[in-house]
Amino acid sequence: MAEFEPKIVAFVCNWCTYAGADLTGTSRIKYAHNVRMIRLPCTGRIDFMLLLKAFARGADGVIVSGCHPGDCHYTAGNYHARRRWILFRQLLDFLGFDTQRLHFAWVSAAEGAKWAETVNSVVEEVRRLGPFQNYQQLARAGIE
Amino acid sequence: MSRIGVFLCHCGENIAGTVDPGKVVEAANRIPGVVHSIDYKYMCSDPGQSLIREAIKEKGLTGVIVAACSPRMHEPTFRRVCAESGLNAFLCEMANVREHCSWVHEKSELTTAKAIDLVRIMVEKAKRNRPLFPIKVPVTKTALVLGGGIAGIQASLDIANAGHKVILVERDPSIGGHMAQLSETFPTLDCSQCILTPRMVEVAQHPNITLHTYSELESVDGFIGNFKVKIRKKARGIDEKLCTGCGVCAQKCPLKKIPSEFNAAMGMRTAIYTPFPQAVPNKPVIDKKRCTYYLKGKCKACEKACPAEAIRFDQPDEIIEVETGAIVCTTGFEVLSTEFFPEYGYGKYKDVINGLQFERLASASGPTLGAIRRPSDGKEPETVVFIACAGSRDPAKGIEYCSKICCMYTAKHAMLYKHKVHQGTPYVFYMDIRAGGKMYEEFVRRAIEEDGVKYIRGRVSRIYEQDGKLIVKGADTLLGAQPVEIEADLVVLATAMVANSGAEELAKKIHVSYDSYHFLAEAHPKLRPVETNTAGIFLAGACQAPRDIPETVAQASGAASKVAALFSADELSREPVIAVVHRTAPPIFSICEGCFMCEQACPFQAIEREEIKTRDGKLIKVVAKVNPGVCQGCGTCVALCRAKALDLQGFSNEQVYAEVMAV
Amino acid sequence: MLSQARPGSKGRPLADRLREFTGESAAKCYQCGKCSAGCPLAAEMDFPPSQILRMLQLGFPTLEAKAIASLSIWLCLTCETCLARCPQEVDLPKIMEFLREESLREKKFHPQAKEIIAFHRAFLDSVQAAGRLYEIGLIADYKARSRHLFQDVLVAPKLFWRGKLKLFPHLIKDRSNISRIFSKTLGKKEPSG
Amino acid sequence: MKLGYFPGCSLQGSAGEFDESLQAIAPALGLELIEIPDWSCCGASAAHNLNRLLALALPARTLALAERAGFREVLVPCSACYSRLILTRHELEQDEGLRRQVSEIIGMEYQGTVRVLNILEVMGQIFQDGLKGKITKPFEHPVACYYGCLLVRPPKVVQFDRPEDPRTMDELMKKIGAEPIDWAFKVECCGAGFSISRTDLVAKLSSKILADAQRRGAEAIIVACPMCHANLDMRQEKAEKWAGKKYSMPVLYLTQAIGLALGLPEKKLALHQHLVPVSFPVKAKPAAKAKAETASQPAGQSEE
Ligand SMILES: Cc1cc2nc3c(=O)[nH]c(=O)nc-3n(C[C@H](O)[C@H](O)[C@H](O)COP(=O)(O)OP(=O)(O)OC[C@H]3O[C@@H](n4cnc5c(N)ncnc54)[C@H](O)[C@@H]3O)c2cc1C
Ligand SMILES: Cc1cc2nc3c(=O)[nH]c(=O)nc-3n(C[C@H](O)[C@H](O)[C@H](O)COP(=O)(O)OP(=O)(O)OC[C@H]3O[C@@H](n4cnc5c(N)ncnc54)[C@H](O)[C@@H]3O)c2cc1C
Ligand code: SF4
Ligand code: SF4
Ligand code: SF4
Ligand code: SF4
Ligand code: SF4
Ligand code: SF4
Ligand code: SF4
Ligand code: SF4
Repeated sequence: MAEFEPKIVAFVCNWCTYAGADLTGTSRIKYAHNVRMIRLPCTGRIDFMLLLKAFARGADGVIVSGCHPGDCHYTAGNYHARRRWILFRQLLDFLGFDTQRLHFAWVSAAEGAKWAETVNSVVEEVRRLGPFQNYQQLARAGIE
Repeated sequence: MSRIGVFLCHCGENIAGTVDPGKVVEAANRIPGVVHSIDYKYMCSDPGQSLIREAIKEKGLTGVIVAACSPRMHEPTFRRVCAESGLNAFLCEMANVREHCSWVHEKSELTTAKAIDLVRIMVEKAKRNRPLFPIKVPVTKTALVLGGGIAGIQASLDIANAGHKVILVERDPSIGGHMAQLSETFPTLDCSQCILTPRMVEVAQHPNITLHTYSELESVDGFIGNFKVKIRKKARGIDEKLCTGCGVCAQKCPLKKIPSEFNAAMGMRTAIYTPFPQAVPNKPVIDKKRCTYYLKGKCKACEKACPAEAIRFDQPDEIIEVETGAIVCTTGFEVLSTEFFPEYGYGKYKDVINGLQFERLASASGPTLGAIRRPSDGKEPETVVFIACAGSRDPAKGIEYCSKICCMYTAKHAMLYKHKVHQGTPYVFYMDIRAGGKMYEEFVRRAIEEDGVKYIRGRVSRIYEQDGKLIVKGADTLLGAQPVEIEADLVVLATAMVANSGAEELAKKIHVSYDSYHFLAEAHPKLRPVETNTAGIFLAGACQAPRDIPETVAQASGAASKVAALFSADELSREPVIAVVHRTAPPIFSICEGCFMCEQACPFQAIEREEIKTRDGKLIKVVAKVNPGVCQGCGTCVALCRAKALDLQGFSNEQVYAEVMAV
Repeated sequence: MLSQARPGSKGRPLADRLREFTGESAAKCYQCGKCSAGCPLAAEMDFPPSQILRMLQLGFPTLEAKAIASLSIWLCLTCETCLARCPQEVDLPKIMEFLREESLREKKFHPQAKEIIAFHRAFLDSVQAAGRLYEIGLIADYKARSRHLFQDVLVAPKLFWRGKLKLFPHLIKDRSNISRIFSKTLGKKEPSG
Repeated sequence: MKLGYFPGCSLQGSAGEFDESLQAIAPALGLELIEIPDWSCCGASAAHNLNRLLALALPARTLALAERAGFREVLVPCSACYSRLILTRHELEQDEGLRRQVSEIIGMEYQGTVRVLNILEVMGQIFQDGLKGKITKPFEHPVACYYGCLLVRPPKVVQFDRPEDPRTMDELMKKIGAEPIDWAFKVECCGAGFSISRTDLVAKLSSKILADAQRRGAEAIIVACPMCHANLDMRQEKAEKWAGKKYSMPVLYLTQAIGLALGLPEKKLALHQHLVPVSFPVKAKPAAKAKAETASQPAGQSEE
């Protein structure tokens, strides 16, 4: 059997992480190809359902990445995101969901290498965890 | 039905070297809704752009995907191309197959597969794109400047000279702020009033500037370009139109022992008073908390004496309403109360004074006409001890930060003292000398080398009085922290600069944030230093952090140029990436539940409340409404709204979910 | 010359242990000298209080040894003046206390501290035995330890005749509790200094 | 007022007059003091010089005994004991682990329910309720109120009065007819626990205090601590020798001054136990009055 190739969805903010990932490109730093990025204005734009949806659609892992605290382009957007994030993790934990599949990172527009490291480590981690198989359950729970 | 065109760029070998273009084009063609798919060597080149133009016209495209570099690079280019061909610019999207794919992966099947995924994701989004149009907001070309210190004066003059109207509101009876109180200013030692008063007069006479002194801000409503402002003009107790500023009233007022605020209590004033001779406007006010008539119902000596019959004891406060397009806040600072340092005996010993008091002592227009005399007995002090960081860099009792200017003004004070009292000895107790600025270090060295100021590195522990001398107990940390005792005639504390005591309320009134020290907060500490996170509201000067005059003036001019840029067009045009609240026909009107979670979450106060009423005025419900002039499009509200009544144009739920579905 | 080298067996920097045991951080100190400026005994100390702190800041073993062997730590009166005025609220009295314990543990105290230590030991011995201080016993014991036999010979009789010194110790009832406290803290009785 | 009482070792020995005078004035002031059963030495000033845990355990034992005996408030007249007790209370409140460790050492659960009061706090409260009619012989002397180190420091722990220029004792003295002078050494250290081991240092420090009090016209120094008393009274002779001048400055416990004002006999207040005789010059009052006047707030520096 071919090695399991996890599918990772990344929700990133336009100003920091998207730009940081651009820098990874311009610096020609290589990383695992398993990630698909979705550009949003700010991590503050992300709600729970969006993340659940990604899992329901077969993602094995999700990365949420935005600006460092205090650097948010919208001054407080990523702060809200972080607060929601904590609640969300607790909720997932409560549901018995493996929160290791969710990764939150701060990657600034200048941290091209960090983006590559982040992706690689998440891919490794999820590869170790194996495919996410409970998505049907999520789908049944009405996420789909 | 969508008709999407996909245009894959090779970027020379940059993309095509890793991703197989043929396979991508082929796969794209199979995506439902895609009616056209081609690749080309350089999409952003003229021939490349023509390919897009032609396809839009010939195939009747309803959406365009350019699979190429980062949108941060060429999105504007391709959106313009679409707009030129009659396709709304916001129907064009880019799939980033270069920075996020070809450049970061090796050539392989998987890389090509990823490129195809990226294209598909954007196709799914683009299918749901709607035409959007830049938002236009009208602009009232009048600026409100709050606070008439040097920052407010400079900003007002710059805006007024750019041809716009300015309303300058000052809380005190005169403009001038702290700079009017200073004697001479570092690092050039030019006389503060000599350089300031001409500008104060210019403000008073400028045809574009309306000055309201002795006035305060009541409220601010509205948004960028369209603020509605209420100002309370406090009753001066005189008719300004009749008053000639002759000053007879003050001469006649029997209450002559009121500590003068302007002279930092080093001199006295009367109950009806003009704060200083060069005041602008040069019209007195009556101090109602002290005037005998207001307190006890008799006196009126001033009324009897006034040749112009200008006194009006029964004058009421006046509320003025104005409309402005921008607000510049320049409300300055205060010096920290020295009560926090009982060990220095400020308030107990007359000859322990603060820096502002020393300025008044050294000022030619001050109570001693510039002679350095100590307050207790008027003697010329033979030994003066200056204590730096009095309150600054002291988390225990004062503030944590460095006040930034006191090192410089302490060097100045020691120098001025030495220039006036040649045989005197000035000592400075300091922790570090912070003199970063043009000619600043040189200035401090001059104090040390030429004027013989004795700098002792150490903090003073205690001051007490003994036989008419102030015993200053310090230590010299450069001599192994040996205790040092100096018998001084006068001690000057370089008190910390802190935010105005009312800064918090003011910030709330004008909807800007403040930091943990209550200084008003800029939008970005490095790149947007004069803007706030409320569009149309700007900051300058010491209301934001401790600042000296050069920095204050530079910032004030910066804020003024921001205002001038805002006023350069009749309308503001903004990207339409903003939130909107769901609206529908009656009887539902909107699925918004009126919980106003969004209002709390929005970092820009862009959410307003709208009352929906029946024709006869009965309230049906209150729903959220996004102010398009203020919203910055972060989407935080959208994520929070449980009713899903909010959506973000350009990144709508439908679009983003479609992207996720396509992954 | 100072060196940062820390010979293998020397363990961790003193400042780290200070932080662990007392929660106080030497790094907080500005070296502004306000403590030294107000300390009643700074002039008598071999190193004024701020200098003692400085010796902990760098983590150089030679400096740490100097702090431990200083007279300053024994001269500190715990008057709390420094703490009350320190801009960083560095708890110097507590740090001095820590260093004194270190000094005793390593048996590296300053020769001039002998009398002071002798007094403290005599004091505690008296408390250990009776549960309360027995002043005549204390003075006698202290004199024996410090060999300052004639100090105070003029004052003590005056005190005695004025009824200020009591001939017999007050004993508390639960003396076993006291000796338990001593054995759990000071460990077994310290060898006489 | 009914309070738990921790006299401490000094008050049972060399500072007996503090205890005696306090006990003597207590009935007149409606103060009932009940000794904490089987209290032990607080360890001041030796324990914290040698062992930190011991320095916490000794006061904690006494506090735990007070808890057991059901006291909510304990009066600790000696400032040194007061300081040890309140610091221990503070530290154990801050650090739960330490509290448990110390409870284990003393073999009793220390909970931290007892408030620790100093003598000025208690007298201040009593005087607030009024003493009208009880002052039969006003103590009409210019006095220097000496607080020493430990009543006001560290401010965040003791939270009592103004740390650099306290007033409680001055107010008390005014109420018994005395004129507290404004002087510079209210809270300077006198040498504390060095009264026996480093008399040389004590002489120096005390001398400065005595000199300032004398210079500003005080006829007595009022103290609230046995160590202060020892250093200023017992070591006054040595201080005089060091400074090369005579002070002859009586040093009274505030309870003694209050006792005199209440008209109690000197014998009951144990004034005879002092080394410096308690006697006052007959005149010299008007001058002192003028001095006290100048100490008031200077005009022109406050807003008013
Ligand atoms: C002792 C001392 C010496 C100094 N010496 C020098 C020097 O030599 N060289 C130098 O470069 N700098 C010096 N400075 C610094 C200088 O004073 C400041 O940089 C400068 O005054 C800042 O100007 P500003 O307009 O921002 O604030 P301010 O001068 O404080 O002016 C603020 C104005 O706003 C008004 N205001 C406040 N709140 C409101 C409100 N709510 N509504 C309406 N109006 C309001 C105030 O009344 C005031 O008029 C010195 C400062 C001090 C304290
Ligand atoms: C090591 C270091 C670290 C720093 N770290 C920080 C920091 O952490 N935070 C911070 O706020 N600041 C930092 N700075 C300061 C910061 O770099 C400067 O404040 C900032 O770069 C100044 O911008 P500038 O545009 O004025 O000048 P520059 O950045 O020097 O730009 C001037 C430009 O003009 C061009 N130029 C020069 N002469 C001509 C000519 N005759 N014709 C045409 N073009 C010309 C130059 O090529 C250059 O592109 C740091 C500086 C250094 C040296
Ligand atoms: S607000 Fe922040 S997290 Fe959001 S986009 Fe910006 S920069 Fe990124
Ligand atoms: S006397 Fe009358 S005219 Fe003259 S300054 Fe006073 S109010 Fe104005
Ligand atoms: S009425 Fe008031 S302001 Fe006028 S003279 Fe009398 S006290 Fe002064
Ligand atoms: S500017 Fe100088 S005096 Fe002022 S706080 Fe900073 S270091 Fe201290
Ligand atoms: S969060 Fe949603 S439902 Fe609540 S007020 Fe805002 S738009 Fe309406
Ligand atoms: S998108 Fe952001 S700025 Fe706009 S209303 Fe929502 S939260 Fe406020
Ligand atoms: S006063 Fe505090 S900060 Fe200053 S040197 Fe002493 S311990 Fe350090
Ligand atoms: S506590 Fe010790 S170091 Fe601090 S001032 Fe007092 S004697 Fe000096």
